[in-house]
Amino acid sequence: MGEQKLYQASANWLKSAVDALCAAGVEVLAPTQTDSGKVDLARVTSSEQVIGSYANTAFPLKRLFLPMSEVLLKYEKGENGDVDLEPESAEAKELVILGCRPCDVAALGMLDKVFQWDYSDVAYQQKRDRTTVVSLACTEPSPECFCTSVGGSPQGSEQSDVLVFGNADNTALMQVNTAKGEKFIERLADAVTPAPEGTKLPEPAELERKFNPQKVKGWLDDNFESDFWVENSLGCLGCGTCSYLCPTCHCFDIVDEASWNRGQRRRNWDCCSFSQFTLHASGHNPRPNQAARYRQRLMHKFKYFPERFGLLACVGCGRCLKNCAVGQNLIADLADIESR
Amino acid sequence: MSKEQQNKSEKSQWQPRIVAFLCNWCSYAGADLAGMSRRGYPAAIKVIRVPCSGKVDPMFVLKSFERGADMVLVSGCHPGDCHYASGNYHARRKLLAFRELLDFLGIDQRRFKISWVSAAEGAKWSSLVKEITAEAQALGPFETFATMLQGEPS
Amino acid sequence: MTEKTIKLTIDNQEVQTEAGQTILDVAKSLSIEIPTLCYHPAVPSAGACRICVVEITAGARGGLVPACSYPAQDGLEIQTDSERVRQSRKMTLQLLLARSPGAKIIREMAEQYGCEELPLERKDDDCIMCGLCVRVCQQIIGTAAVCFAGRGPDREVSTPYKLLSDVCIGCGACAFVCPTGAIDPAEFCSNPLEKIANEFNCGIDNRTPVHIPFPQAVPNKPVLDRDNCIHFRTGGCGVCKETCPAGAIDYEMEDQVVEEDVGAIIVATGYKLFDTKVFEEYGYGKYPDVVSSLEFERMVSASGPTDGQLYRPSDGKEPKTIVFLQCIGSRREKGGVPYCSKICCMYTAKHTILYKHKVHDGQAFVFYMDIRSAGKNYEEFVRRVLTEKMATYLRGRVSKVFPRNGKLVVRGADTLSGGQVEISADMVVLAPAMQPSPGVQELAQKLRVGYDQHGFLLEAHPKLRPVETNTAGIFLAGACHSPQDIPDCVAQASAAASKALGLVSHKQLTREPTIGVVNELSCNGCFECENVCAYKAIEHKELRDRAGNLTAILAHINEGLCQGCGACAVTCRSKSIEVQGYRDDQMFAEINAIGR
Amino acid sequence: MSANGTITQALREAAAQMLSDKKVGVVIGYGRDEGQEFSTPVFLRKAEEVERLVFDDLCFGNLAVYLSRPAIRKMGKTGIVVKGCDLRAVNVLLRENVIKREDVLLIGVHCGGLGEPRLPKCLVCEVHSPTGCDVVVGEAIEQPEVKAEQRYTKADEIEAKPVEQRWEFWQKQLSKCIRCYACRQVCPLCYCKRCIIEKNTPQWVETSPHVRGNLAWHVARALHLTGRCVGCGECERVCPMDIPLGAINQKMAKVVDERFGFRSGFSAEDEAPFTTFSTEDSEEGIL
Repeated sequence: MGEQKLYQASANWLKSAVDALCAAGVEVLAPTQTDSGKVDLARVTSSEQVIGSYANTAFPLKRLFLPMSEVLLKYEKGENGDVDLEPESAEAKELVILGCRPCDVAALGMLDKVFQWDYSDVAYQQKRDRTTVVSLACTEPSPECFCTSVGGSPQGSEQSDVLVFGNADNTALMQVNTAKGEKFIERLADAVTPAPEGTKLPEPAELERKFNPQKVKGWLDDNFESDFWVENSLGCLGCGTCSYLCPTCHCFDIVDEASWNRGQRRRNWDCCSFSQFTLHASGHNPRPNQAARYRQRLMHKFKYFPERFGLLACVGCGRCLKNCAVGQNLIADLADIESR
Repeated sequence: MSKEQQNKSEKSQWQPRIVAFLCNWCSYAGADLAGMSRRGYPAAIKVIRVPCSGKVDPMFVLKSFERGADMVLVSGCHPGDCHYASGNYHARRKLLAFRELLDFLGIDQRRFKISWVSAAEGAKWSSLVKEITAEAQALGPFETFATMLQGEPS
Repeated sequence: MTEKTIKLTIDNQEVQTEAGQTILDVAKSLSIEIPTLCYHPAVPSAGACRICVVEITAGARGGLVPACSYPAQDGLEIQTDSERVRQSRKMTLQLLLARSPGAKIIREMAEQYGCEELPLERKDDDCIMCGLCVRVCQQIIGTAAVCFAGRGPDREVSTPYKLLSDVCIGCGACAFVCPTGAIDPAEFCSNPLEKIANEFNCGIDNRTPVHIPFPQAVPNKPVLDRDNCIHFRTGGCGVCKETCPAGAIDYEMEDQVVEEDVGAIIVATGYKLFDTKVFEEYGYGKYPDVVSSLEFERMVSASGPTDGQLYRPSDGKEPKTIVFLQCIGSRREKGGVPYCSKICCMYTAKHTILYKHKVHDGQAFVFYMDIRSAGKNYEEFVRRVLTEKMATYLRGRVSKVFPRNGKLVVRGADTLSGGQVEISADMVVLAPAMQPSPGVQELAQKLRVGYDQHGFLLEAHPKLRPVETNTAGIFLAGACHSPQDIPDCVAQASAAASKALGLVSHKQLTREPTIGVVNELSCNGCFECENVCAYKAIEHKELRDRAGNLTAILAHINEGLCQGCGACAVTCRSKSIEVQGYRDDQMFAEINAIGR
Repeated sequence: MSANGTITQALREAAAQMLSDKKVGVVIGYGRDEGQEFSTPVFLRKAEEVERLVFDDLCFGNLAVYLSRPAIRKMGKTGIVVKGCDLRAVNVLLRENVIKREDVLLIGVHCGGLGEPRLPKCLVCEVHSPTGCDVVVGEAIEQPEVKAEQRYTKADEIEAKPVEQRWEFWQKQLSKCIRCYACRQVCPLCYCKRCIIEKNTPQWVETSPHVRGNLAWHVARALHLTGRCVGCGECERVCPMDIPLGAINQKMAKVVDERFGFRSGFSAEDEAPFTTFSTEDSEEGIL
């Protein structure tokens, strides 16, 4: 944490931040209440709209950088038969995300690996570049949380421009990690002051480790063919809820939506749980059943991704087990694997 | 020219796009007869021939709206006269239920018409098309569908 | 020569015949006429009336014997018209004349034999007591509903106690055989038969239950009308069977529903006439002398119910003034039909000629809208009627027909002179519109061919396929398609026949390839398609693995049965059925073109 | 012992019996996973496992969804725990030849309703007691009368809005859809080997999760379930985006009820409304 700087923020820091950012024409996203009573990130123009207490947002950050459906380019065939190609220009406006959780922010590191691995994905990178991430350290993890089991922490600062440690009296301690973070602090003006020398970070919230990813990987290395996959996937219905709510899942499909003479190329989310995900044109499907698809999901997160990028593709947010229609429990499954 | 007048003249310039699914044996033949009888009808209607009104999947109707239709018409044989005995009865069930669904979802039912026009009813076809074209003209562009993409989440 | 062969002489003619015949039978074979009254070939003879007496001059005890019952014997010599015979018959007829002076046949016979009226008490009873009715009822019908009752002068043919008979089956055989028409079962039967209107003659006369439907019927054979036949109603009678020399009557024959597999169907269901009763102003159905053109046609037909004699239905007098009204229902949007019935102008012109032919001093008027006489020699025909003044043509409509002083007053407009005209007529003839036969819509729905709002069947294309329908193998001929005259009907029928032959003369049938096809990779086998298929074209196809185990049962479309309507394709949720020629990608390509 | 406790006990006994008698290859029932807000499906292959089986107030799921799953079918004859409402789905599956009656062993449960407060579907449930099952456990429950106007209150509520407001409402709701297809996957009647959404030659429904595509998808889903949906409400329960999907299905159930007097799943012998017709069907609204 050599470069990190600590600041103290007064109780009205949130209001100052929203007001200052909005005044500067910056788009602000913060946790708000949805009409169905959940908490999710949405554009705010006033600090009143921001929800204070929540375990995590319903949706991870992913969709801000890899939207569910994103126009990559548009095309139109002119009268003379020429085709006009128009790459979709990304929104260049500055964006600040206030109050996301460290696990979701950490997931950006995994997405960065994917989208900047052999080729820098322009659409993704533009969004990354314009965004300042101000995360909020967790004080009360939810029962589904297991970031500590996958190398994270309730107050991890990975990928976060500013990490905020909120206090009960609405004052906060802010840990600034990047230049973008510095800019954010500047905008807060009077609401922040540099923390006194020697200010200590609070103790992270306690969160029990529920499995050991190394041990899990060890078993995965040897057990591609195992009854475990069939037995534990019987309940799986093959929907995309777990993937779509996962902060790190990043599979996509590219479709052309065209009418007579014009169209657009879109990048839409896709999901390895879907039965057609690997269906070949020949009719052959290398992952012919849900067991194979369930295995793929686990293998990808805990074996293939770490092997390729040195990172687990799981940040322990627990959304998959919280939202599964049939109560498929990733923690239990991994604990089971570990015990084998 | 006042703005209202301008709007009005723009509106009268504007031609609605009406997609019509016509069964081969009755309505298509009826439209044909209208032509043979030299009965004119507005060119706003774009005819798609199907073997039977019972072949019109409700999704065809929705697809037409997606592709910019301002109104969709499905027309078949009168009940009892279906060339295939019962296709129009099936169509009647499905399409009327479908229309209720559209209405439930907030889509103006007037945008979706169903009619029976027999092969002998060239005159009915001609007057029907005139009537619904006038209605489509009055309803204006189907912006509900045209602008739907604007509500796209980021 | 066998013993049974006998030789006798009648009126000096030698004849050889078989034993067992009566003198009357033999005489008939020689075409010698012997008058009879109480004789009927179907009924055993009784020799009751004594009109058929003949004189035996040799070969047996001489004298007068009844020819109807005296057996022919070897060596007999017989005179059928000797003075003695004539005297006997004359005496008999004089007595009969006194009893039944009203009977036409007796009067005629009496005149023939030069009878004078005897100064006897006149009985004025047509019944000559021959008992033929009693015999036919007892011996042929087996009912014995009537019998002789009383003695002496009180003797009469009667039912027991002269009560209405519930034994009488109302067959009418008594009346049929009665030589004088004296008996009418309606008078004593508790359940008499109604008269059966002769359909072909538009009900102008009556017919028997056994009848030849119309003169040019094919085959030209009698039919038995089961609904009215006494045998089928009561189990009795059977006279026709008894008397048919060819033994052609078989009561056991049943109407049959005949199922045939055919390659082509020609619909030629003809037409019916518009019900002119709806136009009350013309008085059809109210005034008997207002008739339809078809009734008129029968009346003036030489083979019709009046043998070509034209007389007014109301009083049997010859109509001296007749008015023809055209376009009754035709070309009339309100209350009628909008189309022109096409044939009325021509047949009305013909009717005026026929009328003139029958009633030389008669006067005919025609109310018309326009004279439509397009066709070879048609205009010339109408022109002849006009120039030869067969009828007076008045251009205009008739507003009312009403009776006055035993005549019918026809009040109408003459638009050419611009005045109202009133014609005092003896008879009015209406030319009703032509309409498709009743039931043609149901038939069309069964055959799946189209029809218009009037019920005329639709051709596949008005110019290019005028005798074909949209349903392969079904053709149209005649008035089921549109109002047509005979040459048009014949031309269309010939065309339809040629088309049908063209179709069935091929070994293989070529058909549209637009039929449904199942994608077996995605078919769920739910068979909802089967429920919507009107042609039972969905089959169950069993899929098996290499070991022969059943792995799935999927839908399969029988290519021969499928008509390509696509109901299955819409019902299929997994979109596993497509109709060739109307494939989904083709449909979507068309829909996409909207955005052009 | 509570009513549910008695049922749990009886279920375990019945399951143990049929598994040890090898009458079935698998018994599908409900199990308890602490930390879950509902009782999750369990798949029992051996008699020793029956202790995992429970019946409680949280058995929301409709297990009939598993009857068409190849992995389950491979195990042989299937024993399945069904509430009255689940049985309606089984009836549709039977009607549509997805399963054969002899391939399933139905373990019916008398159920007076689930959830605290009761689930909306339980308040208007007309099948508290399943009929035609091979085994039935629990005490028969008095069936309260449900009036026709109670059946479709959710659809009624939305219907009461003016058409423009309905459009706005659905536009907002459907724009949330992320196309995870959980609604489809959890539906016992969405058993297609290839869903219409996956037919891309031509593309029937746009797969992009924009409003237009989402609307098409939910219209297609509603149409495909018309006259079939048994109102189990699973689609709405599992929707991670809280879209009131049940209301759409309810609307279509109301349409077939009012138009054709048809309600799905009460018998396996019914003729589904879209596979038949009556010449007397309404002509209203046809030009």
